[in-house]
Amino acid sequence: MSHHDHEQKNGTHGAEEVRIGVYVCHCGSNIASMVDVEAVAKFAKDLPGVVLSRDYKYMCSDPGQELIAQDIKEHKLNRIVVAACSPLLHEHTFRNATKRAGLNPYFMHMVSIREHASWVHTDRAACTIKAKEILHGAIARVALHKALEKAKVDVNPAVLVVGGGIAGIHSALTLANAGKKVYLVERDATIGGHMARFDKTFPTMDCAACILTPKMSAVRSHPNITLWTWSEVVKVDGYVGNFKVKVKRNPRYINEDLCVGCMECIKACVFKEPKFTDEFNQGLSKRKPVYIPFPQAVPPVVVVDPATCLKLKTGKCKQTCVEACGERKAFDFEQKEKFEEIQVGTVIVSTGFKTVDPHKLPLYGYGIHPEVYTALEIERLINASGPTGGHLVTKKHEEPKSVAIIHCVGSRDEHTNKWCSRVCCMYSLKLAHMIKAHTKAQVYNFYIDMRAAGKGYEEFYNRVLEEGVNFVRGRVAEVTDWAMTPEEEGRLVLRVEDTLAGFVRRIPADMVILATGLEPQPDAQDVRRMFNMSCSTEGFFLERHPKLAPVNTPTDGIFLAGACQGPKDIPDTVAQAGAAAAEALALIDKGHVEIEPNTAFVVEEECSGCKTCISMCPYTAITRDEVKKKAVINPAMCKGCGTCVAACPSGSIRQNLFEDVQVLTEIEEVLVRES
Amino acid sequence: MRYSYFPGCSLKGTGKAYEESLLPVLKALDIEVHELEDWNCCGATAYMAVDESAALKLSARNLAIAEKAKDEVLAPCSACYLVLRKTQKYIQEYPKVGGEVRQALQNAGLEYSGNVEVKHPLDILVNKVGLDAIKKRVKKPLTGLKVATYYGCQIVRPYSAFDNQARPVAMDKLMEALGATVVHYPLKTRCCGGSLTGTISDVGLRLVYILLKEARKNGADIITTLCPLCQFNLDAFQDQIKSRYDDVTTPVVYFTQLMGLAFGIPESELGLKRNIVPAEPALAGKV
Amino acid sequence: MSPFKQQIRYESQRDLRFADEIMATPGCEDLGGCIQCGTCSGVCPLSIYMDHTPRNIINLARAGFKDDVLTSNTIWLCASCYHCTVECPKSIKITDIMYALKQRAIKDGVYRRGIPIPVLAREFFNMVRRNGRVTENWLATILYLKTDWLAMLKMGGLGLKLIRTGRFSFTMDHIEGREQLRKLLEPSSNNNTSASQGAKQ
Amino acid sequence: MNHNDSKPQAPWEPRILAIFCNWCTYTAADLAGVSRMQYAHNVRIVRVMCSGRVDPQFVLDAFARGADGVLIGGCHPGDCHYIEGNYKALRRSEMLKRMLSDMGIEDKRYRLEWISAAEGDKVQRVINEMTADVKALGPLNLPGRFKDWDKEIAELEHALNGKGGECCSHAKEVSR
Repeated sequence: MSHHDHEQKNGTHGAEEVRIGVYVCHCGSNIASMVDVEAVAKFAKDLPGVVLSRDYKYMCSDPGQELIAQDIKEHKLNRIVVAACSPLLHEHTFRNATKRAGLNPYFMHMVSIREHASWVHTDRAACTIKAKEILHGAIARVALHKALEKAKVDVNPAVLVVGGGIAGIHSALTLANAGKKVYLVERDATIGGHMARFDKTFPTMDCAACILTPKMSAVRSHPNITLWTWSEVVKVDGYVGNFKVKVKRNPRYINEDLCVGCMECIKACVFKEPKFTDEFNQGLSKRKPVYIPFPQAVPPVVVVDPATCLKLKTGKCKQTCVEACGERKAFDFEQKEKFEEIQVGTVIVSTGFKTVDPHKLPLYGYGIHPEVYTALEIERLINASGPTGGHLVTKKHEEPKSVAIIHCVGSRDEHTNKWCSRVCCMYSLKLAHMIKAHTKAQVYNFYIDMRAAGKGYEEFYNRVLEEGVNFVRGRVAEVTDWAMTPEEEGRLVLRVEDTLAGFVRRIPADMVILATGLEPQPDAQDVRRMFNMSCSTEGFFLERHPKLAPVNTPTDGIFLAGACQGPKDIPDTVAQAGAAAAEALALIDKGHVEIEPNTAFVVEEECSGCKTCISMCPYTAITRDEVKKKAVINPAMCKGCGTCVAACPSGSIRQNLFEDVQVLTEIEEVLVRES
Repeated sequence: MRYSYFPGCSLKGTGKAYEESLLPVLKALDIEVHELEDWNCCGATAYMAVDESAALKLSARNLAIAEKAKDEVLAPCSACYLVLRKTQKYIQEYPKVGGEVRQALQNAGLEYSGNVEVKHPLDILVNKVGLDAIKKRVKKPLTGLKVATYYGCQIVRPYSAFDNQARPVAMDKLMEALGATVVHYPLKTRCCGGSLTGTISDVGLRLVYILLKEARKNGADIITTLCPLCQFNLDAFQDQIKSRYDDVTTPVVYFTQLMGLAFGIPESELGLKRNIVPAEPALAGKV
Repeated sequence: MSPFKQQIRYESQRDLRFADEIMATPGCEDLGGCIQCGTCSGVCPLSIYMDHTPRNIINLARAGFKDDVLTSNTIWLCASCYHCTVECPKSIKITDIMYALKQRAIKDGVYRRGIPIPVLAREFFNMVRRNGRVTENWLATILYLKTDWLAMLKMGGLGLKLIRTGRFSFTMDHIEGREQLRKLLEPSSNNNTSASQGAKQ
Repeated sequence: MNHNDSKPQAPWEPRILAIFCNWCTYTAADLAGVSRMQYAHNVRIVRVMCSGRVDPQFVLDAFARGADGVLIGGCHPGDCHYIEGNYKALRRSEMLKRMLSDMGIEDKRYRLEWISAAEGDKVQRVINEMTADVKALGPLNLPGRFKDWDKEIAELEHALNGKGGECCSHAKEVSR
């Protein structure tokens, strides 16, 4: 490899003779059908520096790669050009092949004549010319390439998990049990997410709390987990293996370490009766200014709501809560928001979902007819620890004679969300089953298509069918208080086509339940930007590949778990959370990651120390050596965008693989017209 | 404010009272209107049923004339309002349709470049003139008058943008501004059946019966509407309905007639005598 | 006639071009995307009188059962209130599809006898084509003359009421630019003639 | 100067240089390929990691080397893989546009587009539009009049971040 060292020293291709091998791929007929590959290969032969030029059926196949390796050895090639599919697909393949043959992998350059030529054109002659010109640019460029080495950086073994729903809880525990340090950040006052609000879980009907709360307290007590509730991630810097994260911890006006969760303060609060909307119970009950979301909340620590607390609002209050707290002295009304800076190597994003706002579907009369509920509200109503102690009653405290469950509310609907939310059919069946068990009511399910795909789901559907729940295949058109018959008087009336019967039905109900769909969190876009991820069109976070990399994101070291990636039920969420944890562990246990060498560097003798570049760098990778009065770039922090290179007035900053001379040469040669 | 007034066939025929009450009310609010020169039938629903492209060309003639007049078009009839707006939309959204229509207009020595706004009086009154201005103009508030506001179908759907499609409120607010009491009426936007009253009366009359019955059940003294066909259907067949089903007699008037009354314009000038079910009894004492 | 009517349909009864022909009409392109949820039938105030609900008409039209569709009373009961169109979760313009089917039924002259609506539509069409405007009571009169004398008598009382309240026009209204109108409607007159073909049947 | 008076005979095809960022637009171009979206064959795509890397020198050099149009593609504002490289590109682009029009190069010959990784169809649309526009304008043929230009470019270089001397020498160096 002596000639490499030699090269690196004198910068460009100067001394030793450039010997280029060119390989034009047929990709079966994908390229060959629209590009005359033989002609292209022949054309390349006569270009300066080219020693040999071949066309081959499948360059990416083992024999194809072997061919390159052989030629490097036999013909002393020191540059390789592959014209095939997109470099985003196979660049690493051919770099590795080059490397295996003992040549520095960055002497290989790859160009796409498939995605950018044969697949997008129909004029074979023009397409062949285009391929030649693209190749010409690559050949001219590769001559100027240098030997480069990938930098290795250690992976910080600590992991950040964002969002404390069942997905975040499961990944955090998996990682912590593997002995890794985990920071779990939750925006709410407690972890548990949506699952903590459910009463039972389909299809097994075991109680949500019984499965979830042990995991929640395990998080609380695990020595490897630092739990920050009432907190948000506000800034993320760095790169795979070395993320720098800033977490904002909102004041809860309680010292978490001193509060024992006795709730004496809540009893003692100057507000004798709870009078403020209880978010956890979906506004179906009231809470006091000092409260705990629900009895098994983790951490079991009260929180003070500054918007309603007299002390915090007016400063004037007897502060009976503080008296009640007494010796424990957990109250701290001076508390301000504070920021924590942490270093982690990987991140798992599990920020969850929100349910559709049913106000968007006016014909269902949510917010107009008091007896129209969302499924989540019913989860609370039917929950033993809920506002009615588990008794399903109307606002008039009567047991309903007839309950209607409407599927696909805000799903499969172009006016709201186009997608199927995947969980509504099953949780509607669950609710139907539970309402049957709790009341003597007639229960109706109005569905478009029944989707019970999952282990034990179809069986559960059959069970509910046999329990005598009414199933009407049809999307309810309207929920009105317009009565036509005596039995309809004073009740809600659903108008729907029974599409299997082929006629329209009017069905009176005392309670109507809207099976609202799942959609992305309102701030998903901000989170996406903060972690440098992408979203699919509907706004859920986009996995790198649906089949090959389902929990990865375009940014290395950042993984996805749960419904923030798309609607998911609990079993799928937990499975995905485990997968995300495993991906993180794989990185951590390998111990290091390799960083592409396409970073920027300063040619000291040419730098005038003007500082233009420093403000350009989004990663603060550039500093100024005040002694030498020159710019200095930290290669570990540089991500290789090249913005500083373009900005440098003296042209003294260069970017590996994208030096001005390399890019300009490529530009000029692709512009030379071939015939 | 100045508008090209597009009456449509009904306001010159069975819906005369609408025109008779609309014009003085607009005048009272200093809204200037000029009847669109030699306007033609919008085509309504029947034309679409025979030949879509002809229907669009037909109503495009009105748009072309209006464009020359340079004023926004005021279309009080729901059908006209819908058809004109639909025509605009289709000319714009379907290049093929647009081409055909423009060609046809050219053959007829006309042109339309798409710069016409079609508005409904209710939109103008509630959103442009504003309820406060209207309140100021009220001389004889309709205190104690229980009104069911019936919008019908084509004014709220699908090309109208000035009110909530599922639960329109513009006319309710207007009636309250006049001092009247708006009763709960869940059938506000339920179709009256259009021409079915004449063609398939078993069906048509049933639809009308349901509308009247619900209004009465909710304690309405009077039903107010903004569509000549709705008014005709609800007003003209009440004796047949009485003989078929039961007595749901309720007078049906245009919202502009109630505005006129509240503004203190003499009854005689508001076409109230044209009602087949006389409105006077319901209004007696309240106005 | 036997009380047992065969309900089976054979593939040979499908017109495989039918759906495409309907979808070629502006506004009808989304026919194929229907998920058969029945919202249209649910909101329709007239679906309860239809022999096929609007949803089923979409289903049959898409499958190419042309005769079932064109001879149904559904398309003629549609009063164009557009409720289905605004509520359809797939944004299918069902009202426009109904129009397209009406046009086709008139064109092929296969619509149900005993339903005067096609006749009304045609008479309306012709009156407007001639005069540029309709005079409602004249239209009604012509309609009853062509369809149902009895109805005429039933409605007689109404006529008198209209006369009494001055809502009856004795003269037929028309526009000045009738020549212009003719020119406007001439060029693509193929459909118009087809309308009058429909009339002949 | 009006190039259209020297309208080319029949088969003149414009030559457009595209510089696409690796993460959004280049990926979108791949997507267009995978989705078999047909578009004009006149564009030659060069890849950089970020539109922020695009030195106005690249554009000027492309024109000087016979490009009839230059297209730059980057991520949508706010979506830059490198946080804000595309904003830098936008700033330079604005300056560059003014310069090009001073040089008498019609503004339709230079275009900056935000195209996300999901917008293969936009790649197709933009390339077709631009090809049509440039076709309509006719050949730019700078190399033909390169000498007259050299001076002017040098001056313009100067205006550009005061890059001046180095760039010209550098321009010569690369145009060996």
